[in-house]
Amino acid sequence: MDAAKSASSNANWTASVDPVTKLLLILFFTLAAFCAQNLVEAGIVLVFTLALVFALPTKKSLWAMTAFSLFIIVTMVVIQGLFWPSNQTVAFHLGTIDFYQEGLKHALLLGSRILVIIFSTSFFIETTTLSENSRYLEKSGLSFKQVYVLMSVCYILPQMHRNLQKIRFAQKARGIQPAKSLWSKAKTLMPVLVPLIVKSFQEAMNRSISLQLRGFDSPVRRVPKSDRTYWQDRACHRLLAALSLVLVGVKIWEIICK
Amino acid sequence: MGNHLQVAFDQVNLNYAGFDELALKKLTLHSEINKVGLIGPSHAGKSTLLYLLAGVLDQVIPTEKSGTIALDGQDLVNWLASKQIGLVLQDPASQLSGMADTVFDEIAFGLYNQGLEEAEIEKRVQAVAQKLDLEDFLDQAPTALSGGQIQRLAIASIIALKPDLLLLDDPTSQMDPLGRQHFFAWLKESDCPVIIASSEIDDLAEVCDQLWVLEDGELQMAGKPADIFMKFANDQEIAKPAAFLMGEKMGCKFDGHYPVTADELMKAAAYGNHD
Amino acid sequence: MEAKNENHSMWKFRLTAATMTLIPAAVGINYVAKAFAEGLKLPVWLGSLGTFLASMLAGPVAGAISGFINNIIYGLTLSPISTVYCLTSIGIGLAVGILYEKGYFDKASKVLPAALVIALVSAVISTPLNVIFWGGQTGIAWGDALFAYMTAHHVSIWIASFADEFVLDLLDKVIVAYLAYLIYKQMPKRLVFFFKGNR
Amino acid sequence: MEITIKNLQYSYPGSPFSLNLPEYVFAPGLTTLIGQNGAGKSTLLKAVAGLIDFDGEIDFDGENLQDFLAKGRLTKIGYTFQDPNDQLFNSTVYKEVAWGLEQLKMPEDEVEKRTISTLDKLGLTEFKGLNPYDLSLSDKKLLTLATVLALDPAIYLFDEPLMCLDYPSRQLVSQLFNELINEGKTIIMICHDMDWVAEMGSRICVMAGGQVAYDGLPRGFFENEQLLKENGLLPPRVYQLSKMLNMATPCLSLAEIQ
Repeated sequence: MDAAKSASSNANWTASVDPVTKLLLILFFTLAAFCAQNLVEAGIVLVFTLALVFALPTKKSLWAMTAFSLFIIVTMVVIQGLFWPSNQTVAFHLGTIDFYQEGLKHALLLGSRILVIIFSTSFFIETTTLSENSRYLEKSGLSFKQVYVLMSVCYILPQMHRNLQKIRFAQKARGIQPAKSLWSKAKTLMPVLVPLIVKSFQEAMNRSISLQLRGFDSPVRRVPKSDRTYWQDRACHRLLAALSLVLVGVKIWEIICK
Repeated sequence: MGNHLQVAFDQVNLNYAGFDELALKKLTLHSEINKVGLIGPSHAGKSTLLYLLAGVLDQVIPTEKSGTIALDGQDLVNWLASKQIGLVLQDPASQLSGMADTVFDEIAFGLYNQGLEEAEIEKRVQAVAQKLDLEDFLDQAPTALSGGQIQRLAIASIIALKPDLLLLDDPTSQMDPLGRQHFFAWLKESDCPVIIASSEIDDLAEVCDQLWVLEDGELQMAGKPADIFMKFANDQEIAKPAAFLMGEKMGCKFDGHYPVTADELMKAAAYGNHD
Repeated sequence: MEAKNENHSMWKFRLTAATMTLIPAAVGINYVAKAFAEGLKLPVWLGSLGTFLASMLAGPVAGAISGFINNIIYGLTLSPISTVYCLTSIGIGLAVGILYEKGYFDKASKVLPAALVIALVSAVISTPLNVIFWGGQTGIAWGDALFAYMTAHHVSIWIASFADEFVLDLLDKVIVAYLAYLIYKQMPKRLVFFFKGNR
Repeated sequence: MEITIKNLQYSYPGSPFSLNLPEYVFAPGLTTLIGQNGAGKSTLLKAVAGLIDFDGEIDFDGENLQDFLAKGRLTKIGYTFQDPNDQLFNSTVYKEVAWGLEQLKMPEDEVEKRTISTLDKLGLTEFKGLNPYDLSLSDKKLLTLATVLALDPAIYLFDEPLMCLDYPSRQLVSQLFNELINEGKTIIMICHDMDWVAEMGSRICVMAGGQVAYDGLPRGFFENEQLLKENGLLPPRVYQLSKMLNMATPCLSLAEIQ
């Protein structure tokens, strides 16, 4: 969900896939990655998600997320490669340290699962907007209250970050300045968090009052029409849900007969 | 909404849950509501009175209440059930719905809840935006507006509902002088019954036909601005409009009292009796 | 407050207009407190401060929902992997709510044992997730160093991963618990009654 | 204390607005910054308080800003913000005022004496033991003023000190300001209440687009209709009324009327 304004750039097919299908895609690919037992199967699932990523109009959030998890995958490869309990056959030596085949394979399998999750999630992040999601969720049956509880945090976050900046200025003017030492940093926690949290809850109370007076839960509420049309959204939901169930069955079967 | 709303408070006592001192004490008042100004020092109970009439107290904010309140002869709760109330809070930023992408959505939010048709919503939003000169902000995100503009947006989104009673809690505190002048000019023309709490005493004197003076939760007096200011002429707690203070200093009256509005001052200075 | 014994009242939860705006505010506090702690480079996340306060104000279910939504939205906007830890956040929300009802947040001396229990709950739920996803690591450098050291000495992955997670959780939850305790004490009375009054 | 500004430059990243003040001197006494939203008033105040790092120089009686604040800011500059909720974080009204004094490692009895006298001066003594957040907005505003007055700094910076004050508190603040001016303090404040500016009658600095549009006494500005319209401001109420009465020289405030 990038910024609130609708991303008009995604004129290609990704725009005609509805948000719920994209969420189910994440579920489906994650389950598929977990059913993969060896690197070949995992590779196939990874290729599918890579195809999704290549269809993305913009890739800005993708690199940040991938970079962070690549760092973790590398440490995993090192630790699993060296210390995984069921290591037997040595793959190669690095000076006096020897890496084992089973550990490396296990680490790569885990790593591929993480990348699958990241790619499929970024497909959702890059091609949906906040308003499209909230309107679609309400249109497909959720009550305004439920959509509000899920989505409104994204709308109020900018205001909360602004409050944080204003409070930090105000406290800096009162001489609260985080120096290098840990203790001086810890001392700035309360002077900033107390005003910030009290203000956040105060705003939440006012919002609750004003929403009630504007009839947010009135039975005659009409959902604002959204100008987006989606390709067979109901059918996609049923298909993906069914496939996900099948995969869950496969995974349970694997665990039982292992 | 042409005829004026009648309100009847009888021995209303009220305190917030967890606080033992009374926020409203033995409030008794039978009056007509056309354009009422609420004045008095802070902590006087002005906001409490507005929240009470808006139906927020008890149902939303836990309070203990006694005494009766009637609007147009109906008990407050029944009246509210069949009517649309409009309340603008003191802090504009937290008045926004928290789920609107554009200023247009924010104003239209209440209208969608009333189940109106798309065309009717479009018409009303444009009309209200024009009244509070927000037309060229309609497709901007609400969070991009300044404090004064958000206050106008909050007012616009309440007026769009065509309320049967409009309650305003210090609605112009963050507006610049021109914005405030524009708002009070609109308020003077509006035909909806209004109760407005504000510290802009000059504008209240121009717009309101009645003032209620509250202090420490007690109604000191309710009446026409001229009578109020004459009674509290040397009470340091109550602000007086500039026209009144000038009339007093220049010693010219207008039919028995110091002038309250600009044109009363003009008439008083022109041929009024200089005492 | 209702009598302590009919504890079904603690679990009674309705999505009212008050909890509807409280939960997003709590999730927002999780976000902003986490950003603030990262800005100060403190060795703690503070990412569950909002969940703590939601549980204290509106009960365990509200806290659990705040925690759940926090990770889902965080996962669908910033870091997809943290979606999974919504299970941990649900556990934290429930634990804080129950401990608060039992009076563990009434006195400063009781906050420490409460924080230990919450850290334990968080570590117990996170460990299987860490093993499934990260092969037992947590992604935090000095925690993982401990994990590597222990696995090198043939300690079982589960124990090593639990130790890795618990060491991090302990510090974070103790600090967050005391912050929540102090901040809750300073909340304006009218605010507390507004959110509590509806329960 | 005289504050001299030499080619002060500052602009927010990513916004067209930029503050530039080639030369300006704040003399002891009251100077009021007037102007529309976004004219640069708050930015200038933050620069003088050393809260933002700007280009150019600001000297305090010859000493540059860094050295001036080097030995601690609390006894040098007192700053209050528009929203009192951004500054309050202690558990009681008494502690809120005493907190600043304690940072100065002042002896206990001195802290108590000063705190009590400041609370008395602002009529807040009866709220001594209360939680600051349970006060009314007007009293919270007076409390932020108290936290600054107790420290008795050389320079006072106020951002909209009158906003949300009720009438009695406004009278109290006017009286306090006059006392501070008589003590020879240097006060810079932001205000959009033209009646109060006319009453105080001291120097005003009208800002527009990050530059000084007018600098001098209020009469020169309020009589210049062109400048007023450009800055979207209105003259004080008394001035409007006395012009309506087509007085020879229209009065600015009540004091001038015979």
